Amino acid sequence: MNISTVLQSSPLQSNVLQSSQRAFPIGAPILELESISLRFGGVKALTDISFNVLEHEVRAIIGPNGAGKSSMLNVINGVYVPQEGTISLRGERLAGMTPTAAANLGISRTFQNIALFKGMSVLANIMAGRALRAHATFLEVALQLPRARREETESREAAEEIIEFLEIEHIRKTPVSRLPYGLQKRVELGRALAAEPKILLLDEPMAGMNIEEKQDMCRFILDVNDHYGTTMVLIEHDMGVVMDISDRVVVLDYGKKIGDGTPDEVRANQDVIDAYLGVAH
Amino acid sequence: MLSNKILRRGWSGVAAAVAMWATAAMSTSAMVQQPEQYFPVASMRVGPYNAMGTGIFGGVIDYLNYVNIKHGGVNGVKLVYEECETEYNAARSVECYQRLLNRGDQKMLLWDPYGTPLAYAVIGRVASDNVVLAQAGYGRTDAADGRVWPWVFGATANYWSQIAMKLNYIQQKEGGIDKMKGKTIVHLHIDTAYGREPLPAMRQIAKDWGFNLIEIPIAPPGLEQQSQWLQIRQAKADWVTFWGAGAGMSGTAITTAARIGFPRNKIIFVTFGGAEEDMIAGGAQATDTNVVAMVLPGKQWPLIADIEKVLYSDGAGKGNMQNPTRVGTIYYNRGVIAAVNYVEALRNAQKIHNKVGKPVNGAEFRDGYEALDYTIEARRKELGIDGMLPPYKLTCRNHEGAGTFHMMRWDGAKFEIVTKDWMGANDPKMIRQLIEDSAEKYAKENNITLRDCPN
Amino acid sequence: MFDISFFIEVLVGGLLSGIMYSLVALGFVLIYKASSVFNFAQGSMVFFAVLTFVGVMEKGLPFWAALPVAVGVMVLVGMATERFVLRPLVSQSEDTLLMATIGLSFVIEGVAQLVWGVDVRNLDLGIRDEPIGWVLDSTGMLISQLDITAGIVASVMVASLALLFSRTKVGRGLRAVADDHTAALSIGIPLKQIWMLVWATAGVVALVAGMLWGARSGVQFALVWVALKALPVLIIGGFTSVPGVIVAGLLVGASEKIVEVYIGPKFGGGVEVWFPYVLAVLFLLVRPEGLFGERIIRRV
Amino acid sequence: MFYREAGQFRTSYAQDSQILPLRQDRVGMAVLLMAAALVPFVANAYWLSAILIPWLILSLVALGQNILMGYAGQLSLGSAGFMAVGAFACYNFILRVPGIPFIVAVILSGICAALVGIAFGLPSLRIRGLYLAVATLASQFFIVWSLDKFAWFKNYDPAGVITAQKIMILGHDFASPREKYWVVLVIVLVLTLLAKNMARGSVGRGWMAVRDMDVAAEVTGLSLLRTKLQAFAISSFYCGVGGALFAFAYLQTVEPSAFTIELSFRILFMVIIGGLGTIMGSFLGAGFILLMPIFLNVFFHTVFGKSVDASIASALEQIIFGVMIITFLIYEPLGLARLWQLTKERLRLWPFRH
Repeated sequence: MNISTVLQSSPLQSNVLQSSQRAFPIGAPILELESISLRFGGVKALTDISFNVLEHEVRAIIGPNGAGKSSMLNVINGVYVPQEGTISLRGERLAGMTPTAAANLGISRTFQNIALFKGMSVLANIMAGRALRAHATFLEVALQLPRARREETESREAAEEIIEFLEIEHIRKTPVSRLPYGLQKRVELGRALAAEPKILLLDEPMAGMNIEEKQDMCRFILDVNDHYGTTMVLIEHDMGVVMDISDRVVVLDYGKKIGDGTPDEVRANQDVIDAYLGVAH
Repeated sequence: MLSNKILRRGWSGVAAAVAMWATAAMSTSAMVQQPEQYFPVASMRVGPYNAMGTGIFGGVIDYLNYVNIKHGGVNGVKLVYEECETEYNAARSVECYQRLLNRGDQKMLLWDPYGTPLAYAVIGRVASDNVVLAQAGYGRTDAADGRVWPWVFGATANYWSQIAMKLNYIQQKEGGIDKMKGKTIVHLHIDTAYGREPLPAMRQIAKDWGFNLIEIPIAPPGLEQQSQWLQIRQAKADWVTFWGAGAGMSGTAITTAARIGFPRNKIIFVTFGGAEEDMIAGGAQATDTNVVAMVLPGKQWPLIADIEKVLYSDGAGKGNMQNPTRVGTIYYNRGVIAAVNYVEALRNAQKIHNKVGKPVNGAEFRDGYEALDYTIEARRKELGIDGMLPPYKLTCRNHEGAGTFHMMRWDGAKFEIVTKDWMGANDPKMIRQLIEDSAEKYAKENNITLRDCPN
Repeated sequence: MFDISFFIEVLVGGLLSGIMYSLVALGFVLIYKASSVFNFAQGSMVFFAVLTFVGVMEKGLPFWAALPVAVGVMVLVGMATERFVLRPLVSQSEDTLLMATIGLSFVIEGVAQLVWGVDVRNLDLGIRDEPIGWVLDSTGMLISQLDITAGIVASVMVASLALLFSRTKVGRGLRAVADDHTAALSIGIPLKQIWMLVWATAGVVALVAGMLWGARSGVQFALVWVALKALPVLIIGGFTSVPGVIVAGLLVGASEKIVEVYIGPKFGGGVEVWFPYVLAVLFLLVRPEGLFGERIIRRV
Repeated sequence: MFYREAGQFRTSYAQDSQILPLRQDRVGMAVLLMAAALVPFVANAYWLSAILIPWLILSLVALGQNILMGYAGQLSLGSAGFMAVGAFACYNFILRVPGIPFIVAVILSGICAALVGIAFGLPSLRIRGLYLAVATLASQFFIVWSLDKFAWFKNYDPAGVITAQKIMILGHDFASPREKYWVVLVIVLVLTLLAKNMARGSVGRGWMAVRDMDVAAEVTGLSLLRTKLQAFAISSFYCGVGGALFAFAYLQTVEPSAFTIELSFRILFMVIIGGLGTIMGSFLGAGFILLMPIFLNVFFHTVFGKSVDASIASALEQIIFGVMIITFLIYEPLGLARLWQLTKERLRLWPFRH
């Protein structure tokens, strides 16, 4: 692969992201990772990685395949528990994270290979994303007591708003299993948003998409960030579009951090270029 | 071979069907309708008890047809039947009961499902439906008390009499009740209500005679009895009263007994699971096993011989048995006798309610059944069943009748009778007392007023 | 006081029963390994196989002639099952396939009774099933020739199956199939043939199990339930492991007997109905994939 | 022509998410309920007590099984065991709590079953799929065994059989098949409605989320523990109530061993044939599995009469039953409910092809 093609700026490079004109200006660090190390048996997936995420920013983690990006994400929302290192949310140290706990802290995510609820419609999937917002007990639901009805209507409204936002009204009641790949990715984004997260982790949101789909997805990511002020942490393995939409980028290679900074800084980073050109270490 | 075996059956079936329709059509058009009396047949022809079901109900159906062919029915009343498959499943049998309850304008007279769980499943309904529950040698024991259970009959003997008879046989072998003290008898039973049915009587006798009773259950289907028989060996049991169901359990019991070297002639099988099929399943090891019979097997009885002649001989093809060689086996003969009871009861009912030559209803049939009387030798001879079953009569109070059995020994190919005469409990009064106490207790709990019986 | 010799008796008896369970369980593993089908009809196949064998002998064929006939019939049954039940259901969920095999069991049982009637038969393998005198005298152990035969047969079958899986081309194919059907297809593994072969083999395994069980319990309908005894063996051993089945069989056999004999009487007996299953559950809580089962990987 | 949604607009989400959005469906359902309520006036005792009552009861049990299997995706083979708990609990409540209203007893027995269900549901947190299925057999065997062993459950009846007491509601004895039918009908309808509400609400979404993708479900903040156990509890509750009715409104005299593993399998079939994850499927499936053998039995006896050897007929019945199940799984894996849906969609377009 030719370095120039990787690093060239894509047509989408419209620097909408001048902090000045953002609805939610980038703020203090919301998430801090201190020298994280993760091992599977003998295999080192992540070694001594530290970086932070600022509130309202779009933070990208990039790196070639097998760089440990997904592991990083799984550490953040508690699917994996690192052997060393600490994660802190708003300066508060988190111990013994589980996905559920993460969800409760307002961390929501999408998956690299789509993990939608196949048997359910788009609407149901997105409403299911609001599990945390449903407090009515099964009895209240069974008997359709006021609280249950109210919550149901609320989450329906919230879901509809997201559906509108993502421009998927036409497939509202289609079972997700019948949707094309691109749309499924979008629905999954919708489900993640339904939880009204503070931090949204996107695991290769554009993987396997054609250029139009990618551009759509970029637009949604930016709009979400702009509209809800959601802090975004997204993974991509090809630098292309990511560079344009993210405020800051962490570059991983073989489980180590080899670069961190604004897209331009990263672009200029020799290690990064080597990594992407596959120069032998 | 196989294929054309099926084919042949199939074809014969179709042919017969056509023939039947033809004749049916003709008869209806030709002669004036003959009065009919309808009997239900709640058979089990598939599943674990298929061997028993086909035998028993084959016998029942054969006798009904035999009476029609040989005597033109009962005083001219043609016997007809409807069959329903229960698979020995209580729920299904209730459906069958309800389904067969009415046939055209006739209501069924009796119910004889041939399974203790199946009898229990309907015992609460028969009275209100005016249906006789004829649990011939199975079912709820204390229903032998006619004062509490007017509609339930347990001829010729119930499970408590049966266990008492076995113990009586054992004490005779051991040389007297006084010799029983300190002996160990294991009651090896299927782990269901039926398996536990005889225990009240058995415990009582154990207490009275001072022998040591060990109860060991086998979980159905009981294809694996290693642990049970090892316990028996450990207990150094002198006798085992085996109370199982299904050829699989019986066969396994015998082979496992052989594996631990327990003498087969110290095992006594229950009537319900004590037929040729059960012995065959046990193979060579089954030789010498004791089995209790309330109806004797064999073709030497005039009735059985004649049925075979009329329905089977030289391809008459009127018999119900898929395998004609099973005519005369334990189950078959028991089925025949069950049907003999139906027919005799019907005959009595017609006489008592002077409806000779006419169909009777449930209440009338009940009276007829209660009037069953096999004490007259002439009548037994006439029926061709003399010696096949014990002489007995039912009374208002006593719905059990004989309470006696014969002990048989499996010689490897067939049963041979070892008891000289019909044998019952050592102390029949005591058993009867137990039964009536239990029945009265039930009556009290369910505030049933006892029917006052002259005898 | 504790009677050690009796304990050993129980233990040995249990192990011997365990072998009989393993024989049945083998059929399940074989099919599950190849087509990830939990073949509930295995019990019915056991019944049908031995019934056919005995039935053919009744027709006058000698033992050694009846054997190949029965094998042939079982191969046909296996192939028919593959063709008419599994192939149309390929790519269905495991639950659906399980259902289908329960349906299949109805069919097989029905056919068995249709073709061979309901007569109870006895199978005499000419192997005495009574304690061998000198063993009893010398060691006090109750072991019959049939027990020994069962042991030998089981180990032979396990060995040959192990070989089949590890050495032969088919076996390697099998493993690939088990891992991923489509992939197996794409690299040109003749799926249909393999499945047919597997089902046929399972039929033969069923026949062997059926003959030993039939010799002990008589050839009659209740044989279809030997499967129930095999299930806990399966989950403990792991659906996919041939050696696991043997180990688990012995484990279940021994433990259930010991529990039945020593603890059962305190509760009025019959404990061995559920004990193996509870044991299996406790076991799975520690090792969800069974003793030797392949690990279940949770992908994210 | 008459089955159209044209011209029916929903102006609020509440309206859109009601159980039967289509007017025609609402009318149809109303007619159906009417018929169900009035059928005792036309049906004879056989139809009521041998067909309709068991059908309703087994539908309820199938519904319970469906909640666990169809919605929450936990394959279980123990439903008959939970029925047994319900049946014997109900017997004991009425026996030992003088004057307890029947309905209360039934609900309590459902709760007992639910508690047992939770206990046996615990393994599901660690065990999956077929392993879990086989594991659930433990409940089946253990429950029946303990009911069989501890005579207290059967009030020390020598034979270990219980005779269900009268169904007394507000001092009235519901003895006749007709009255029993109504009692069953009401209970089943109410519980069905509740199930429907749960299934289409947040509770149902939780179950299905766990079923479809448990990792993702966790990430949305669902607790697998609570969701799975909840499904087990509610499922067992339905089975328990079903069992109580099975004993009191249908069999009347029961022993524990009546709740065999075969019964569990039949219930499993009902769910599969009827349609996983559908309420209506539970009813259709129960009808099919209950009525098909009866139909075949009647069919063979009426058509072939006594001419075909009854043993052959019975065997054929078994074969046909098995073949039908397999055929079903092959041609309509989504079950009868799906067929019903398709016909409705056809009806929508009728008389036009597309």
